[in-house]
Amino acid sequence: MFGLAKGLKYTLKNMTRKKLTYDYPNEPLPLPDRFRGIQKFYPEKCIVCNQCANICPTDCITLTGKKHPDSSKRGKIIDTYDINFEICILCDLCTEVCPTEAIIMTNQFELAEYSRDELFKDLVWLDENDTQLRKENKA
Amino acid sequence: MIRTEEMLLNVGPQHPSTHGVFRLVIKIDGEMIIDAKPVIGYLHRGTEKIAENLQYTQIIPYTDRLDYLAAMTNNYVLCHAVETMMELDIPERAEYLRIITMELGRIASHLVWWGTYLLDLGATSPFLYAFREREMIINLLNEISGGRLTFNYMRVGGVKWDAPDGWIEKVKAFIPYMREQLAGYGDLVTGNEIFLNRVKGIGQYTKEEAMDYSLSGANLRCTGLAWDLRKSEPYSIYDRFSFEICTADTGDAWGRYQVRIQEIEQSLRILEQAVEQFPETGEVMGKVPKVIKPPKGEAFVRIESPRGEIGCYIASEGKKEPYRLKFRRPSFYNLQILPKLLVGQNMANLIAILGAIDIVLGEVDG
Amino acid sequence: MIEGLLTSEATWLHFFIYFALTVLLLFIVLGFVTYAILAERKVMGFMQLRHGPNQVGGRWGLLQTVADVLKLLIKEDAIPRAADKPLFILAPLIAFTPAFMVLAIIPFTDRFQFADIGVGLLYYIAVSGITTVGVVTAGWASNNKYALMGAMRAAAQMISYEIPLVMSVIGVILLTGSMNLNDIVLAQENGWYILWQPIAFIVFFIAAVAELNRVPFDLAEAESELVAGYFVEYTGFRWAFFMLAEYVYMFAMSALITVVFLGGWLPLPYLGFIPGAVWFALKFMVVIFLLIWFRVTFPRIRADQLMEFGWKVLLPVAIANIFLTALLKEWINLF
Amino acid sequence: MDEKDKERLKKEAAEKARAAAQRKREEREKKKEESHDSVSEVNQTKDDVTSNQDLEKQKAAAAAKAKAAAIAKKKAKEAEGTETEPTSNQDLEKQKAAAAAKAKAAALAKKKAKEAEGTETEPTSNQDLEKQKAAAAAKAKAAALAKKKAKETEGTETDSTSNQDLEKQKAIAIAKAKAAAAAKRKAKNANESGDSEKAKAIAVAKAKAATAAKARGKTTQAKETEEPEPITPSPQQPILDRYLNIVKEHYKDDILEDSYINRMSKHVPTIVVKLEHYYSLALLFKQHSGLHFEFLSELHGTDFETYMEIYVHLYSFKNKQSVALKVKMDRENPRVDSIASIWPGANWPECEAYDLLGIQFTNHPDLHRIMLGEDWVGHPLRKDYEPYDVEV
Repeated sequence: MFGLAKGLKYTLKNMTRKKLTYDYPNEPLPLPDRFRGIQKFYPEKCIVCNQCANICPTDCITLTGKKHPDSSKRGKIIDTYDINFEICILCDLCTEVCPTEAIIMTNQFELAEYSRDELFKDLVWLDENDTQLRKENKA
Repeated sequence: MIRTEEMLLNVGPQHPSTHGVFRLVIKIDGEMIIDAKPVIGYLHRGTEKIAENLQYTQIIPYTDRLDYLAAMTNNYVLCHAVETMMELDIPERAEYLRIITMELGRIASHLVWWGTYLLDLGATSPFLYAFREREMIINLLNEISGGRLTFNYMRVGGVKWDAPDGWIEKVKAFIPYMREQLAGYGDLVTGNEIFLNRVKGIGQYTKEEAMDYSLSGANLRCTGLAWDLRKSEPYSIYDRFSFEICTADTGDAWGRYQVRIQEIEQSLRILEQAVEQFPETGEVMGKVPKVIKPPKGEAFVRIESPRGEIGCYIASEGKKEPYRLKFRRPSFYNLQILPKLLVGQNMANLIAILGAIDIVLGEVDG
Repeated sequence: MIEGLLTSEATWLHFFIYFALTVLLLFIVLGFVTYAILAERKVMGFMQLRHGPNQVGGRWGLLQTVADVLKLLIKEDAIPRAADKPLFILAPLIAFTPAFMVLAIIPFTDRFQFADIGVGLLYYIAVSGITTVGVVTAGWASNNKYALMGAMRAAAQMISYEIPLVMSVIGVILLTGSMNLNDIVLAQENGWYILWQPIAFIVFFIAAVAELNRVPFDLAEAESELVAGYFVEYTGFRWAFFMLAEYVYMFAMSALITVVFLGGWLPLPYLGFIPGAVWFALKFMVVIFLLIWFRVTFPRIRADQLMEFGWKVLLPVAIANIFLTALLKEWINLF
Repeated sequence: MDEKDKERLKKEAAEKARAAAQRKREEREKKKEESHDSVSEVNQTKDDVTSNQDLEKQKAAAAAKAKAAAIAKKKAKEAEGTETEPTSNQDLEKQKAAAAAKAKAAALAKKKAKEAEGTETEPTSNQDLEKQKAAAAAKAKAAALAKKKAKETEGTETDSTSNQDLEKQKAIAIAKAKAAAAAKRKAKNANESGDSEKAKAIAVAKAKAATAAKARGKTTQAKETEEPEPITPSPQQPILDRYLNIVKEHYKDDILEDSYINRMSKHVPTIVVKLEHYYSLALLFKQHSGLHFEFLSELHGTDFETYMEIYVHLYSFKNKQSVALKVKMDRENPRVDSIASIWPGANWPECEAYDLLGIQFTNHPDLHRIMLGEDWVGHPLRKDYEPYDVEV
């Protein structure tokens, strides 16, 4: 009986404690800078080196490059860049290998869509996803 | 004599207390279990097959998803296996960060177990209290690794990130707080007579049986065998910390409960020492070749995860990808004893026994 | 006043007045159920460091249960193909009706009571037992093994705990000399029975919690073992009926405890200026809070332990209490 | 070009469900090769990528591609071969498997014969083209395997390589080169007869792979012959010796295939036992007081392409020692005694090995497909596993 009473006391004590829940949809969750959210892509920084697509464990990144329009310059520029968020596991490896930090993580994590097709994000979408960017990409 | 009829009952795969998609086909006479047959594989994702086509760095995110309650130890066991093969040196600071994150993960994992076990036994509140503390740990780990559950934090040769400013202080502040809460847990549950009646003498086995069935972790230690790889075969820098192997001698669910609660305390002790000794400066990534290619050969390493002995076997051909990768998944081995324990028990004990084994289905199914 | 209607001339007018009053009570009870559920969720939330419902109906979630009930009413009514259909439909009614019937005899205040019958206490216990039939019917008709097991558990539990429940109030009946609830309340003017009959109160309270199928005795619907027990196959408004029955019983049982042990509408000394209804409500709420508090704190007891506890502990204690009370009464009478 | 490429890819995808990653890589690689500005340019803009690395990657990709193509082709052909037989849809898979096995066996036999001869029979008739191709592929593979084996023995034998070994390797290298040449020639033939691009790619890749392999073989050979590694005896050596003594006491004849210290795996004493003595040795390991391995830490199987292997990691709480027990078995019909009666903890791991690798455990209490279910076709962890249904 004594143990039961102690338990009752513990729960009663907790009744007046500060509540710990987040008011989530109304207020954004406090997330650290390193949080791995949906990627932001900078097309102008990309040098089409393919490293992100190669390192991706789930092969969710597809990209194509094209010749630099300014024929005096060498190298390629990005033509299409798609991430399939049906299979992306947000593991952060693509941003880790990117030599120019053309792709970085954001704190944006809300990915729910009504159709799976909408989870296929293209270059434009990824470029416009520019809120809550990660400030420091490499430790 | 009343004529009774046996019936076959499917517990799971969608059942509130099977902790995932675990199915148990039991034959019951009234509420008494005559026979039990576990059916697993609903969460089999073929990690080992996938890994054969991936580079070592790419496998790390997959390990996060095995034992998703203690992803840090999974991260570590893979890195440890590769590092053992390549004989890499890990920088001091990285080792400490690994220990700290792993022990935090261990506490978080035990907290989830504690909460859900009590939930299985019908008490709703402990779950939420446990998650209050776990949330703090998750936030700490989120801050350092950028993930709340799937950390993808460790790398072959070190860790991905250094600790952010003030992080160590936060860990330091967390330790006394957690101690205080543990005392509260004791008040709420450990002395509760109803709870004690539910767990004492339930799912009992002897030391010999535990060894025979390849049980590990708290499931083995609850029989009185002091076996903890952190102490018995020290890896990383565990030999620098003083802590005890928690044991109980009852071999029942109550013993397992005690062992896990004590382990939280011991983990706090390790954390305390680790943050005290934490080197001021230093690298977090060792000298590692750009492309990780362990030499040809094979290696099997095992470390102590919250659920028991997690092992990693790598057969390498000297390529970027492992030829064969195999995880010794403690939950998978621990679950084997379940049918034996269930025979002759009733439905209510089924939950108490299954819960006490502490399985994570992501790990069981691999 | 209401009592008078029962014995008055059987006219349509009287019938309608009585009917209207009954409907009033029904709405009071429904209102109670609505807010009891809310209160339970809120209190549980607070004790578990949460807020509880706070979205529908302002900060306090005042319309949350209403919304829930509306949702339940418009949900699809699914009956399993293999179910025993007539019984499946009938079961919620069997479970639900007695819950309302027992409310008739509870004296909320000295005037607000529907039927002042001589064997009020007995009536309560007898009628409430019928609910078990509904529960067993539901479990059987669902054609689901979990439901069947839940129903059997409920039946066993109900039988086991009915006995200590009755035995424990015998002490009170001995002291009062009546089974009429009004008499029992009036007999507590010089001290509530919780003081005179503490053992009986404890036994009665434990047995009452078990009768209500609430934590730590919620085996019949043990969520973590039997998924949802006997109503696992029920959806929509049929399920709502079971829920309603459960909470109406909670209402009735708390009221009964208030009446039998806490002095009903009687005020504390020197506080007689506060109306009886308020007193009743206050005591009633304390009991409800206690039930919720238990639910937050305790784990579930195991089926065999429940039986053991009922037969080996509660029953002997209750019987011993009867003897003790009898001795006490004789001893008092001597002087 | 792109379009053509893609079309080809599509065709390939239809006939085989091969890892998409490889295909993608291949495609990229192709493109890179074709476009004038290639790797070097990328290198200019970023110093992270070394050309060496890229080259390697390319090579690997090419090799993988070639292998995939070869397999697919072989399969298609086999399917063709079996088409003449009366097939019902439901039996198809079984037949395919059987045909594959048959073809493999044939290839093996042929390869063996060739190896023994040390010479090469020239492809004679054009109509036999397919068979030849398969043979060539098999030959190349066999050569690689042989090399691997040679290396293995080399690795395990702590004493330096003998002259004989050297010679063998050289012979292998020669054979390999020849095989590559043959493949190329054949590819040309194929070119003329129709499917041009693929065959060329295969040939090129194979040749490349062969040369690379040769080079690698040479270097390792050189290394091993030049500097015999300074061996400090492992701290675990006495323990292994003790194990071996105990084993010797109990068995008259040599029941061990091999025993060594696996330095890479924290110096664990490793014992490779002959298949027929596996169970009795396991029993001895558990019951002998000097060994007393009462804890089975791990059991799993591996497909090493030439053989199957079971790896058992045992631990003794009493003696605080561990041992790795290995047993090798025939790949085509892997069958081994179950040790679940010795360590009940081996029950599920054995089921897992059966499920994922198809290893039969005799006397197992309840051998079932624990992960994938009884209706799954194939054993995924086998290296030649092809998914039954094409990935969506």
